[in-house]
Amino acid sequence: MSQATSEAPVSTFAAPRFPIRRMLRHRSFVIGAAGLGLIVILAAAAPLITWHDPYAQDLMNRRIPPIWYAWFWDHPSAGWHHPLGTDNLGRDYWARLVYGARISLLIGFSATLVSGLIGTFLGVAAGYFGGRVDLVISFIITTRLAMPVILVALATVALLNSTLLVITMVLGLLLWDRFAVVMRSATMQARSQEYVTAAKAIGCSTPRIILTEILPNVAAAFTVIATIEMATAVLYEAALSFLGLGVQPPLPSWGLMLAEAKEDIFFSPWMITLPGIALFVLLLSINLLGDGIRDLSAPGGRS
Amino acid sequence: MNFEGLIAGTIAGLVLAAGSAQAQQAENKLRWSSTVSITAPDPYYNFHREAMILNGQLVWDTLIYRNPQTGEYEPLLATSWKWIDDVTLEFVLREDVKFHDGRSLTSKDVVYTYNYISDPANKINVQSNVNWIKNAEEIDEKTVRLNLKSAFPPALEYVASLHAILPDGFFGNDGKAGSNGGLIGTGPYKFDEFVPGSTMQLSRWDGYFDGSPKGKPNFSEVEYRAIPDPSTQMAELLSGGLDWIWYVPKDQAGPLSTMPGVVVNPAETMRISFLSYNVRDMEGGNPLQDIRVRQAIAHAIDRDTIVKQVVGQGSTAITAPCFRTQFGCQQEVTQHPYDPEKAKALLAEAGYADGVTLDLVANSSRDRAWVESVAGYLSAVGIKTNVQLLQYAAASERMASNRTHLFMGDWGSYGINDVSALLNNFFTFTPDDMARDETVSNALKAAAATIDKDTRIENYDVATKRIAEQVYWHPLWTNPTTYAHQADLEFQAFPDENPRFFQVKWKD
Amino acid sequence: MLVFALKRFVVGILVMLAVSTITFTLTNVAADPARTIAGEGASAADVEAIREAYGFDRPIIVRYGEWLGGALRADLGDSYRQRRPVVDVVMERLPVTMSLGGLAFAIAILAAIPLGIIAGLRPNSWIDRASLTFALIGQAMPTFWFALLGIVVFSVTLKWLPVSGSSSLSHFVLPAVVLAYYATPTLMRLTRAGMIEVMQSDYIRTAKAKGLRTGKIVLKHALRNAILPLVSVAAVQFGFMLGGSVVVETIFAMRGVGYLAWESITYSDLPVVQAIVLTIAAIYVVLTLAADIMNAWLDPRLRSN
Amino acid sequence: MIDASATAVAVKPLRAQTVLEVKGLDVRLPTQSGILHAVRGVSFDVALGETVCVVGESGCGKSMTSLAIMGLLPNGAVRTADRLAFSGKDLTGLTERQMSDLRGDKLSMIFQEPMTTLNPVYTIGDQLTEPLFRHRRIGRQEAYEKAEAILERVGISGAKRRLGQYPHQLSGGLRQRVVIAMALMCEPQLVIADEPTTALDVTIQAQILHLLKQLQREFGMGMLFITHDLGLVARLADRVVVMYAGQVVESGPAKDIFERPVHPYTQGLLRCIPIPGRTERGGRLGAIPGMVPSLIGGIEGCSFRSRCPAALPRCANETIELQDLNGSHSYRCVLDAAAGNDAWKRNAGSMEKTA
Repeated sequence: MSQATSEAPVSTFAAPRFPIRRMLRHRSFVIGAAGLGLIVILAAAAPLITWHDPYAQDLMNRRIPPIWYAWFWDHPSAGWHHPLGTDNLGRDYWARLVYGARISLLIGFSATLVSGLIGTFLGVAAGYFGGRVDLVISFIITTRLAMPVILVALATVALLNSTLLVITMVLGLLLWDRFAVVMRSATMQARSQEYVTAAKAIGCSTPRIILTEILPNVAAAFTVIATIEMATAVLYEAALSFLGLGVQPPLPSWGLMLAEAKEDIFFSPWMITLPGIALFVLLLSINLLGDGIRDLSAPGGRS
Repeated sequence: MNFEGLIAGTIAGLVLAAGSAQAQQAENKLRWSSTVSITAPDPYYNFHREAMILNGQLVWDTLIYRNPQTGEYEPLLATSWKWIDDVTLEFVLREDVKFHDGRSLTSKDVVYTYNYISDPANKINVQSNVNWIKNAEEIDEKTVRLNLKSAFPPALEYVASLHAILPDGFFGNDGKAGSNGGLIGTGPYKFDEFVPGSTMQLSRWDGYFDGSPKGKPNFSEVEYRAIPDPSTQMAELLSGGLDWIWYVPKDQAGPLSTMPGVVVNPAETMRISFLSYNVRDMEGGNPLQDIRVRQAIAHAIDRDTIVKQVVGQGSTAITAPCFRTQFGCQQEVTQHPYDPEKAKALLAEAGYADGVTLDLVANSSRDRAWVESVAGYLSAVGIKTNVQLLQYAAASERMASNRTHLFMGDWGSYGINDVSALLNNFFTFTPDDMARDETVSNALKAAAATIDKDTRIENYDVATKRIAEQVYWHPLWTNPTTYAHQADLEFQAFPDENPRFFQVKWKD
Repeated sequence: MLVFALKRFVVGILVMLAVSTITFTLTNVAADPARTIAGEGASAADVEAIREAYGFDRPIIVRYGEWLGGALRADLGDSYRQRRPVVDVVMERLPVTMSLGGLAFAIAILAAIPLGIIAGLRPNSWIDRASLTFALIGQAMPTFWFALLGIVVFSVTLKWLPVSGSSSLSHFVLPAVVLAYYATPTLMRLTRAGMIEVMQSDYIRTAKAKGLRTGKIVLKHALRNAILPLVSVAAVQFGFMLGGSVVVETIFAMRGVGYLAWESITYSDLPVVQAIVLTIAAIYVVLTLAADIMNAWLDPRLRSN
Repeated sequence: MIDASATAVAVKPLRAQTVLEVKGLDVRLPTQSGILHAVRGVSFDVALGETVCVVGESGCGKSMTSLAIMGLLPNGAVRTADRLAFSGKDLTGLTERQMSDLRGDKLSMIFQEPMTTLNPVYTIGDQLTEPLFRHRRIGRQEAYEKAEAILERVGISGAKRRLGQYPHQLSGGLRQRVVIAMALMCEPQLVIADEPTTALDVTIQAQILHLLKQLQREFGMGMLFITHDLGLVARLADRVVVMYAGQVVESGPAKDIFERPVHPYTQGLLRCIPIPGRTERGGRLGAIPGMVPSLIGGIEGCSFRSRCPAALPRCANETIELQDLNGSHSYRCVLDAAAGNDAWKRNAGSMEKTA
């Protein structure tokens, strides 16, 4: 670690360090990427690794506990047929978890896409043009920050419909503030760089400068915020579901599964623990990945 | 409570907090809870049974009392009553009844109550409970007449269960409960404190009149606390912070009953669940206008299995659109037994062999597994549903504005043992009426406009049969209510979903 | 300084105005208030009558103007459900939420700053890794799961704390800890990052070159600079916590604004929802103003311009 | 400028009391890609009243050397030395606590960036008096009086008012004066000045240099002046230490170094600055093409060879030791110093083509 040296020894003779190698050496990046990768693969390969329809009810086989109840407590109905048991409608828990990953990832990803677009647009505009544009956009950001996300989201979802689309859009329309704030300052920094001044001097058009000079330079910051916001969106969806206004059944989102099993915390804790762990691993992975990307994209690359 | 009060309360609470848990029985206090937060202390500006009935009957009394065991009416505030004609009821009041502030009950109080609640301008919450009343008039100090707009056969049902008698001027001039003389009634308990949205504290009223069928108060205090999360309620019950809860989720009832010191009691209620079909014209067409689709849906649902596996103990599958003990409930109607093959065939016949997608709105305060299991059976025959769980008001709005195909709801008839309290709400061109069938509506209105039993039966026969034959409603099951309470509490449940706390007591 | 405060005040007013416009539009366009007031079993005629009586048939601009006029006189209308002034309904719930938020905030600060300092002084040490792990778990754990777990362990099993309610300090402990854990990671990581950055700064080297002791360097020279960015973020976090109290208050049945909000949303009691959003926005505006003032007090550079 | 006597032995100063002795100083920094060998066997002395300049490019280890003396190396850095003594007292064995007793008292340092060296959130007075409270038993009023006196001494007018001001209210030049005053608060025996004028305007640079020189004379302290600017060295130094890639490549009395530089690197550096009377009017200033090698891992042979116009094959694998030229002047090169060659004149053409 090279710290605090006003003249950090520049080692230009050293072999150029491959980012891949640096990435692989970064522990939280590796763990985060592996966790998220695993969840994405499970979600993508859902039909191949499950042998039940996640929506197929089997009311005669409700609430079968996971396989380990057969191992440790000789539970009669637990078994490999339903390795993680069944829910209160007899749907296979493993299948619902795996298909649920799709829903949770979809919400996280789409909400982040929407918020990322809005936030980046506003942030880059504010940072690039400055002056009145900045003043107006800063005001919009402050207004947005003054509105309590979960409350406004709850109210909107309650007034409209709690469909997947509405929830995703509402979260996307509410969670752009961090993008805007960070993109704004990143753009301001990039704008004052010599190459931008040079581009202006040779008469490049504004859209062209933004596209070719500014955006590539704020991409790293974007990725970091995107991971944070993705985790936030997933967490908010879970909270909305918990309060009864999230994704509607029978969609198997992890938040909804947690919410459906909340009363089971006393007597069948596995029902809330399994989606809880899944959500925890997802959020942990995204956060670790975000930390990793931030470290790796920072100049000097702290380990 | 102001902020200083909160601070003082915190400090006091900190001192008391430790040893309070098990000390309740010694204090002879009943602590009960439910998910709803009660925002008005009186029984009229409320939607919730908890305030309208459970608490209402502790603080106030009705004119007459219906014995839940025998089903007979007994004297309460009125010693006698009679029908003068089809639209006039006369009551003679007891002599010895006092309000919590010591003054005696007179005709003025009864007249004030009925005239106040029946005036549409005063906008009490459930208009259907009072909108058949024209007015009340004082005959003498102890005699009162109730004038009806038209014949209303179940009138006494309402009088006995929902019309708590308030003291004269209770709402003052500003419409605020208790603004004139406090939150007083004649009931066995009096209000100590009411915190909107949170708690109600009652204590025994030693001056409660002798000979009331409700009996003298058994507890020195009764406390209600709103706890929105059922898991929290169970935790409170298990840790000794509550004595009585209800609507315990079905799947928790079994394991909860194995816990020491806790009794779980699933009981059937008069509340029935049903699936109601929208047969009006809708934008982009409405598949439900084809009766075969409605029949297919009816045949697709295995009520017996759902009842047995999901709804649980205390519930029965029903085939008629009403509760069996209700007056006018005709059981001999067209049946639609579970038959998925027939359902598929009917769908194919109707031109939906490849399936159809429908909007389904359901009441979010019920167990979501119920609607999910129904949706599951529908999807098994090729009917996809977009399920929306909404509070009743919001769901009702969807029905009124023609924005849903299906509504899965339930209705408890306010414990009124008469079909009019159920079907007249849904089939007489009310906002919730999605069938809009003249025949049904006319029959129901005719039945409700007379006290002649035969005419009534005849008309209800027409209505229920047509509803079943045209498949406007698909009756599902009776809702159970699962109560859970401390084992040393003596509690009996009745199908009218009315826990009578005045009868509850600690075991000796 | 005065000009600065005045400017911020004006911006705050404008923000409130914008928030009120958004919420009013949202709650009046997306729902039919007349139907909500009419309630269960009301006839179409009833609904129409209410629509006229309450004036819901007039254009939204007119209604907004009227509502805004009322708001200026601290009159936000009546609750549909409770039929009494919204201001009363919200105000009587505010103390619980503010106490909960305040306690949670205090816990979060008391956990985040010392941990952040220690972690920031020894990056990559075991204690740093432990605090980062603690923060990561906090970020990844859904609040309600943690809350239910807390009830099972501390209230039902150990019986140390009451399950629910808001009548005594002991009722506040568990919810406050749950809420605090939600805000701690951000504050801790920020303190840590600030500490790492500041400890590498030239003036810390200067302080060391003066021979100052480590304690003095950290507490006098480093901390004040390290927490500068924390102040404004802490204000935002406090706002988040007020929002997060919806979940916590619902689980612990606390008589606060969050629980009221959830309830009002489920019963479509829109004037109350509006008022709560506006109240939280106002608290946010006040807090950010306070944060700016505190920052100016901590950092003389901000005072001079 | 004071001449160093030609009769002095080795790098020992002629003048009286040696305040700082450095011998075989090594600094190693662990990095992601390996151990960075920032300072390699550096030796020199400083006497009271004497100014020693350490010159070199960025990254040559001169700042690391000064931080190593102060005991302010970054976390993880390892310092070893054959001898590192202050006023005869061995510094290598001191605990952090003992070291901090010395810092700011007898041994103080002036840093490069006046803009960031002062803590932005405390007043000048507060920061100036800190060393006094730390190292002297002194009352508040007395401390502030002394601070005011020293501020006046470093040429700040209205000193009393300045004490209540914050750093951002001062110009760069004023701030650097404050930093200097801060280093002088406890009347140190040795001041290490790490590029104290680099960040300043040229006119202010001159004032500050003048001030430093004056103060040094007045306080009679030793000064170790770190710089990359040979122009300053010429005006300030009694003796010069030239560093390259962590090593001392040439050291000796200032006059000797400027008049008879031996090491090609020193020669190259001198070509980069105009020296009155020596640089031809209208002639081109030189530059040293190429880049400093990585200091990570071991370095074989001469570290300058890749940029050296006179490099020989043997430079690649021989370990080159410091050679004594005349008792006070030494250099690290295989070339014969006596020949008086100018490596750059001979080979400049070929190097510039490749550059």
